[in-house]
Amino acid sequence: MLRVVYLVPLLPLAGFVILLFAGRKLGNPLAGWLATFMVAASFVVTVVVFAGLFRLSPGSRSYTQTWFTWINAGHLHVTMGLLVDPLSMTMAAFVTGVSALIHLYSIGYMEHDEDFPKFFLYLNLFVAAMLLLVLADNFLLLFLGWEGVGVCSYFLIGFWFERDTASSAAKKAMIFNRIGDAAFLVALFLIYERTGSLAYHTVFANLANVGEPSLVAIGVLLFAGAVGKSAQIPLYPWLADAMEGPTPVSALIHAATMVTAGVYLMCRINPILYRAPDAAHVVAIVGAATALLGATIACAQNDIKKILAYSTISQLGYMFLAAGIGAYDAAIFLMLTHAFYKALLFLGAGSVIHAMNDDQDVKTMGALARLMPITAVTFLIGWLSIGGVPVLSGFWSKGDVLLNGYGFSPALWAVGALTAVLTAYYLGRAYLLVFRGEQRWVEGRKTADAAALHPHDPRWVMSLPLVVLGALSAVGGLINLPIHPDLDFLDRWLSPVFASRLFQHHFGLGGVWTFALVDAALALLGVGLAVAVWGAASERPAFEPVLLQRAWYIDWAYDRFIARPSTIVATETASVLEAKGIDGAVNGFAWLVRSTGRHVRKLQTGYVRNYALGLSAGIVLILAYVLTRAS
Amino acid sequence: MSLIATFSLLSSVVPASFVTPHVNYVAVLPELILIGGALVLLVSGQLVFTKVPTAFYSIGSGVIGVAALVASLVIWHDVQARGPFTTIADSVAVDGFSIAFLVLVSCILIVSSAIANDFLIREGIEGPEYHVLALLAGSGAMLMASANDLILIFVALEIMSIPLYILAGMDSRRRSSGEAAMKYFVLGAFSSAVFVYGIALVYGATGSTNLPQIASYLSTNIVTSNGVLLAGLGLLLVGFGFKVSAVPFHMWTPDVYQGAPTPATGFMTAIAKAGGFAALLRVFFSTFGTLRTDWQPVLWVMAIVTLLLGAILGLVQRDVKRMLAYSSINHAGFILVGLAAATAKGISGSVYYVFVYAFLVLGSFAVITVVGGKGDHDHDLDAYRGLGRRQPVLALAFAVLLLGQTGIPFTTGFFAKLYVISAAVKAHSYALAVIAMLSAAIAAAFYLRLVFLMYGVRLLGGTQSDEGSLKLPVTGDQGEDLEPADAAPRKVNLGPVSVPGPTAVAIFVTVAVTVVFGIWPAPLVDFVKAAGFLF
Amino acid sequence: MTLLAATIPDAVTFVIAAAICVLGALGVVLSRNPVHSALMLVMTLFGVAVLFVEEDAQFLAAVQVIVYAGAIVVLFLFVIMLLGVDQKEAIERDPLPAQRPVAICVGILVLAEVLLLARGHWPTGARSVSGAIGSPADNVGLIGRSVFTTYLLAFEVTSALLVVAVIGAVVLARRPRPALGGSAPATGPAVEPDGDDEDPDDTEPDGGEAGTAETVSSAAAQAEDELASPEVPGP
Amino acid sequence: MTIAASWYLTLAAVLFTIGAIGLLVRRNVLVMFMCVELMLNAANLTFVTFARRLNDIAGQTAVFFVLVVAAAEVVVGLGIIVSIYRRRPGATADDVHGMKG
Amino acid sequence: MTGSFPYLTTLILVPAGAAVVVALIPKAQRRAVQLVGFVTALAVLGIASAATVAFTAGDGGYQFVSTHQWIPAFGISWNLGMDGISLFLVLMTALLFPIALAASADRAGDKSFVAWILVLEAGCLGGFLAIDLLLFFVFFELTLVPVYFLIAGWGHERRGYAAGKFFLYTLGASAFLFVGILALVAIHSSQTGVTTFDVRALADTHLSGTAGVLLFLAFTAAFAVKMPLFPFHTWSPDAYREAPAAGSLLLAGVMAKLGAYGIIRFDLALFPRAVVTLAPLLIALGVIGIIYGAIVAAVERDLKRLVAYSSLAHLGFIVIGAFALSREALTGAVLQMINHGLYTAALFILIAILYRRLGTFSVKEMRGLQRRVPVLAGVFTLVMLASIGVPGLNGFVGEFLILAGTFLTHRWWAVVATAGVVLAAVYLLWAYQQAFHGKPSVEPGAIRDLSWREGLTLAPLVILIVLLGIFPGPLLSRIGPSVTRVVTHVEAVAHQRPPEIGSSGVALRPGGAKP
Repeated sequence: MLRVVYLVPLLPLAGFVILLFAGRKLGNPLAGWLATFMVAASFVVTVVVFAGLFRLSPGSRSYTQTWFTWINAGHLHVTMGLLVDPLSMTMAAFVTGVSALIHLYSIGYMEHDEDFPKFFLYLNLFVAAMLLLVLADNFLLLFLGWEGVGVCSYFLIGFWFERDTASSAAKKAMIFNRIGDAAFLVALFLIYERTGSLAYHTVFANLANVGEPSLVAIGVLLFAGAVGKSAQIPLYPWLADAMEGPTPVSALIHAATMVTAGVYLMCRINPILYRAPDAAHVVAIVGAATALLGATIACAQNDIKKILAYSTISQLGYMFLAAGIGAYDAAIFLMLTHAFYKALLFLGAGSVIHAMNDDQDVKTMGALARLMPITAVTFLIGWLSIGGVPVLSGFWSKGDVLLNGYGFSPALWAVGALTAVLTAYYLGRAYLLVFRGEQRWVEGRKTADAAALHPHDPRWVMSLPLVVLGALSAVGGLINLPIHPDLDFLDRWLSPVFASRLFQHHFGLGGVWTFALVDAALALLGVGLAVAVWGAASERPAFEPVLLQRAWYIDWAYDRFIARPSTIVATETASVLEAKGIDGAVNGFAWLVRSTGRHVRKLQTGYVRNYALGLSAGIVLILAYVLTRAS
Repeated sequence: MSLIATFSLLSSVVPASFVTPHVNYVAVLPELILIGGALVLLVSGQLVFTKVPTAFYSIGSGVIGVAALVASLVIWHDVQARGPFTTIADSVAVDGFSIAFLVLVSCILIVSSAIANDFLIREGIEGPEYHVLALLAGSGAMLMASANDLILIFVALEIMSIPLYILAGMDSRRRSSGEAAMKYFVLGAFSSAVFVYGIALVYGATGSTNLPQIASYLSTNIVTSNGVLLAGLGLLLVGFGFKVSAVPFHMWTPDVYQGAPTPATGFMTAIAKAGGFAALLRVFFSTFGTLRTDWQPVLWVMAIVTLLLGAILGLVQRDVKRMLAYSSINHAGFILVGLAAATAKGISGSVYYVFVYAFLVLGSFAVITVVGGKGDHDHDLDAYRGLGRRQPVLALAFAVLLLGQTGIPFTTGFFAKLYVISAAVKAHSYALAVIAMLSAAIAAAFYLRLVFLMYGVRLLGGTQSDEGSLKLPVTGDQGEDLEPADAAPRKVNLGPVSVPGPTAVAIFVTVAVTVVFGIWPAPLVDFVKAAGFLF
Repeated sequence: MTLLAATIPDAVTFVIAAAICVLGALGVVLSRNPVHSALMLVMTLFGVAVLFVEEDAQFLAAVQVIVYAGAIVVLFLFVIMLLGVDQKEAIERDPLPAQRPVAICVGILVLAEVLLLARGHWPTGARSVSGAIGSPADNVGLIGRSVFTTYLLAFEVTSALLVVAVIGAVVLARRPRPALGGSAPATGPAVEPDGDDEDPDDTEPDGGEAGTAETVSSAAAQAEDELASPEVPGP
Repeated sequence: MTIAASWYLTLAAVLFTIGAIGLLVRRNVLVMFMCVELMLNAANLTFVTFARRLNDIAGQTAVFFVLVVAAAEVVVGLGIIVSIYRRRPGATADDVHGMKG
Repeated sequence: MTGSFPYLTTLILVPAGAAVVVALIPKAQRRAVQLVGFVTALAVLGIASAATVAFTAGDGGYQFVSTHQWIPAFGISWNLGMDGISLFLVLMTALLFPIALAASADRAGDKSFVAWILVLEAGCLGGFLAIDLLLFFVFFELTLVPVYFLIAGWGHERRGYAAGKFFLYTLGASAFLFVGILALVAIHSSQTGVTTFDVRALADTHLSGTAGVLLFLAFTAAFAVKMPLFPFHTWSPDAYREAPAAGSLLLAGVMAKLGAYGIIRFDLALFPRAVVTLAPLLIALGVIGIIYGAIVAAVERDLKRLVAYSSLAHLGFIVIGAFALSREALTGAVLQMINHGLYTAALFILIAILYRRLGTFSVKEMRGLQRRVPVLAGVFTLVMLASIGVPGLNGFVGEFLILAGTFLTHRWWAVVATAGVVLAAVYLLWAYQQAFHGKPSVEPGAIRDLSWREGLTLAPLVILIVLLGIFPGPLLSRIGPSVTRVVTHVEAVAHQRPPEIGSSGVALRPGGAKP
């Protein structure tokens, strides 16, 4: 049963290959259906494997499938192989699941796009890469998937490449990712140097004889890689720009799956982080900071997708916080639920944008609730869920994180709590501005076609995913209820992977309940705040400080202090050092020879007497030398 | 030898204890063939009353050259069998070294007679004189190679040089020809006066003009005050240096090469290098080998200066003959490198170099003769534009010869350089070796300039950009700071070029030698290796 | 002092002859008129001849006078007359200003170096390798002997040298043949207008400085030359 | 007892030098040739002196050859001059400097 | 272990002979010329493949060795041999030449063009196969001529300048190599009395420290220019830019490898001690080249020059791989030579196609091409990603091995070099964005997408780019043993070296945890 796992990444890959050669022939919508089918099939297989793994005893829930040797040089021996264990399967399951839904949604969303087949081509490739990432049994293969998803995100962000913003955003995303990847690579080298291998089990087995400094270095470097991929401080700006991509892309890649790869990585290397607490602390702190930063910026954005983007950044910060303090299960739990409601929110936003003819400004919407009920309801669920309103999935997952956070250090908890309030607030703002209040999308928009707008719920291919995800967001918490030891399925399921390295908070059941109440209070506070501020009005400058609108001027700073100077450096290097310096030296030498010739030739006067004189001079010289030798 | 008879009658006063030395005529057969042949050629024209076509004389001198070649090979086998020997009162040495040059000179004569033929017809220069002079010069060169006595070397030197002076001045319609002759002669006379004085001093210092006797004297006695000896040696070097155009005794070279009739230039280069270096190598290496430490540094410096100056000045020439003149100076430097090593390997290296260079330069000047066109005028770089299209075969041949001079693998030039440089390296003069190779790289620049003009410039349907590539303000380009062609409306023939048969054959031979021995140098190397062991 | 060590007649002869030689030589160099130079040359040659006698080279002394003074110098004079180049040469100032001082320095240096190298002991060689000089009576015979023994080959090949000389004289003195095709016939001596000495027909302007000027002028010179070739009636 | 060789040889050297200088400073080609003759005579004097001091006939014979060569040279040289003067009467060595560089 | 069939000699003689044949075909017979040229190139490819099949994996020594006296007097012999290091270089060369011919369809009937190409092929193969130092030098030099003619005869506007610069620069540098070779042989013969140019014999010449270093520098000078290695690279942008498509392709794809190969084959084999001493210097140059090339490329507007600078960067990787003196790095270097050959060739072909369509190399004059020529854009993207070093494509494997191996011996240099990974992304993505993204500048249908012919030309390269990314095993398994031989040879000396350079000696074993 486990042996079929190779199908999991290969099915989407097959889809990719088919589309590559037959995509245009299949055309619209057949290509979409094929892609969706492939991913769905892959989901089914995943479930099968999952079940197979479930049947094994917890201790033996790890299975490695080796395909072939990839690289074999010197002492380096890297295989292409898959690792099936609770963690990877959990990831695979939700990746394939969510992907399937989003594929389905995209069939509707992209139906009018001329590059319809190409879109699904990329999507399938992405899924394949993502699955390789989570299923890899060694760091290098993981890196392959890691880069693969990066490339796909580059393609998909730049999908509408005729827009300069889009293509620039794509490039930006790629470069920011590469920066992280460089760190990642160095980490790999260090791992290889210290442990002589890159396969998980060998590496983790040899950790004992690796000095802590090295481990800290490895941890931090890998985290740096994760920072790039998961848009944490300081490498997050690309994610906001990435919203240039089609909305399903944002939902799938920049909310649900790819960006969470970093979190997955942190959980995967838990043995290393466990031995290198300093590294872990870095992770936690950066995560917390990012969570807060993202949340604050999200409060002042008007582009609905940007709001969601910053919210994603913030949520990812949460996950890193959890991972950093060692609450890996909490991190995964949050990752799952987040995948549900954030995908939900994005898809909802997608339908809205669709209905608004690709307008994304929340200020020019409003009062869509009655026109698009399904979207509105599901979006509402998403908001409340992410806001952490009790019994919805977000309540449980976020609660879990906060709980552990307090157990680790109240400071972290405080940051988390504040973020929680803000989260509930800014999504509330978004919801209210879009679906409530009076409609502003006629006078608000200059374009002539404004009047012609007839917002309505999308067709079923798009609604169905909304509904499903809505349901999941609502009840997703069930998979891990901390209220009773027998109900936290996820924790127990993952325990073989994290084992004793999990952070154990020491609150009794009572403590847990108190925290639950506090969380609920925080959530409701946020919701209340949102309603209070944005319930009626659509313009509250006081609550939208420029500082936040401009995202703390971070982008500006990047441009000002990194991009421009480096451009200048490059130009100068090329025009001065290269042209004048190095090439100048070469040409200069030639010039020297030449001008020497031009001057020396003047001695060749053409006067025979001069020639004779030269000859005599030669005589003098020779005799002079001879004089020195004479005895 | 009627002369002997008459003179012996005149000097009957001396006691009868008079025995003329035994003369091994075979040993000097090539020289005799050349001189005798020259005389026959000279009179043959006058005996018949009809006007004798130039071709007749050319064929004649060609035949004479072949005869000399055969004779040389006969001697070669003689030496193979009996080993080197001397004859005519030790005044002639017959060894691998001299024979190498006998063969070379014969070849030069054969090839150049073919080239000269067409030139003489084209320019309407009648009469046997050209060929006769060439043959006599050849005999002089041969004598220089085999002479074993400074006086004989001096006489031979003159026998070789004076015809060259005349040949340089032979094209009386071009004023530069007369100028060339005058410069060559004045400087030549000057240098040979110096040379004689050198001989005199050496004679005084050693008591003999006979090389073996000098050598034995030097090896047996320590000359306590060797000033005069060294002075004489230095002056000898001046004389030789002039002939082989080594810096600073080179200054005649460019002017003479440019002024002389082109085929004469080629012949002059080949023959003078052959004769000059033959004597230079023999005298310095075998006779004054014991003074090696004294003269090596001089040659070392001389080689470097010659190498660099030849390469650098060649770079700024517009006139192809002048350019090749400087290139020949550069090559002379290479040959000196071999001598500076002062080892048997170095000597045979130099011989090898002279050998292959003679063919390279003969071929090159043959091509220039053809391109020069009627009146021997078109020697500007521009005359070579697009030659690759106008006359592909000729251009290819020229390209091969130029690449040979550059020293590209699979041409004889490469192994020539390999030979001398490895000798230099074996003698631990690495700096010299590196400088030499760098100078070759510099020289390559102007060989390439020609090649580019022939192939790079798309003459037919050439676009502006093509011409543009000729005047870029940057280096490495083809003749940029030599003012671009279109700035100077020169009347060069850019039409098709016709190659007369004999010249074509000659060029083919030189190219064949260059390529064949470039790919399979072993036989030539073995032949020349013997030259390393002088008598 | 070595001079004084010699017998008086020898010393006197030497001094006089040496003086004659040096004066003659200086005369050759300094006299403006080539004819005078030639005569001065004769003077030197005689001086040398005397010294030859002093040095037991009677035969050579005779040859020196007969051949050199009698033939060569006369030849010089013939040519001078033939070409009518006996006009005075202005030797006060040299058109190449640097030439003269440098030349003199170089000359002095060479002389100094040679003398320094010798430092008094000149002849260091082996004695009478190819036969002694013997008594004045035998001088001719001995020279003849060595010519026909030691220097036999050299002597024989001088014949080639003389042939060359003859041919050379013929070839060079012969008037230019009528040029075929391109340039017009020049049966008489084609006297060229002065002033274009800078550019003989087929020389290139020095390639160095890319000046259109030179090149054009060269082209002009070339054209001019084509015109110049047609013969002008001889002087 | 006769004059020491040094005197003769020094004299020869002086003649040689004068000849060389003359060739360098005079512009009349004929005179330049005469200077060459001077140099040759210097060489001859050297030869003869050495011959005497080494009591060796070879030196004198050498002079004999030098004479021949000198004669031949002069003939050719004068021929060249004639051919030049025909084109441009009264030309001095300096006037003939068309080729340079 | 000589193969019954003289693979290596035929490999060289077939193209050489064919060149002569082509030269003899009358000018008018363009078809025949084209045919002969292409068929020959394919035949060579066939022979090379056969040799690859016959090659015994796991044997690090020279195989198919064939020795014939050439110039006995000098101890120079026609001495060919093939080991894991040269094997795939030969194969790649044999592959790139037919592609080059196919890529320059418009010239393929030009008889001199084809003849020169074939001569060049013979030269390059000879260079990779010669194990006689002088024979190597002969081929090394010989390659200059055809390239010169290719650039000068069929190049772009400034071909004269470019060709001359290339030829003279390389010739000048190889002067040192020439003298170096002769000096080495002289020393060797003075020690053993045998005058031979056989690398295997020369490898155990005893060189004093300075002698070794000087010779090493002499050799490396030539190789560094040929590659090119910073700062001896400035001929390459011009040469690559002005050369015709085939020329640039072969220059970057094959000839650059002659230099790198020379370093690995000769420097490492002949002067181990000097290598160990000077490795830091060379690695430094390599790393500088990586960064510098990337920086300059980032502001380069001309696609061909951009590729030239990117090559500078990539060859920097190869150099550090060669001098890191760890098996991983060296293997990576050899592999990277192949990889670089493949994707650079592909890049140049694509650029040439664009030039044929648009008549320009400047990205400023291209816009939104992805809309107009999607297939071409797709291929371009793939190749670009390969050269950026995205895992799953061939560029990555070599790069990773090099960096990982270098990290073992020269940690910080490796870290700096890794930055090159980022920079590569910067300039290539920038160029791609300029040319292919944005609103199309040309009308629909104004320019054609890849034609079948072009597609077929590119296909082998594209396939290999993907295949070698996923499945480099066969190559690694054959390269490995030879690399091990080289490294152990160097290490054997490295153990006697002064301690201060040490520490890497230990680190050569990864996993040996260090405090």
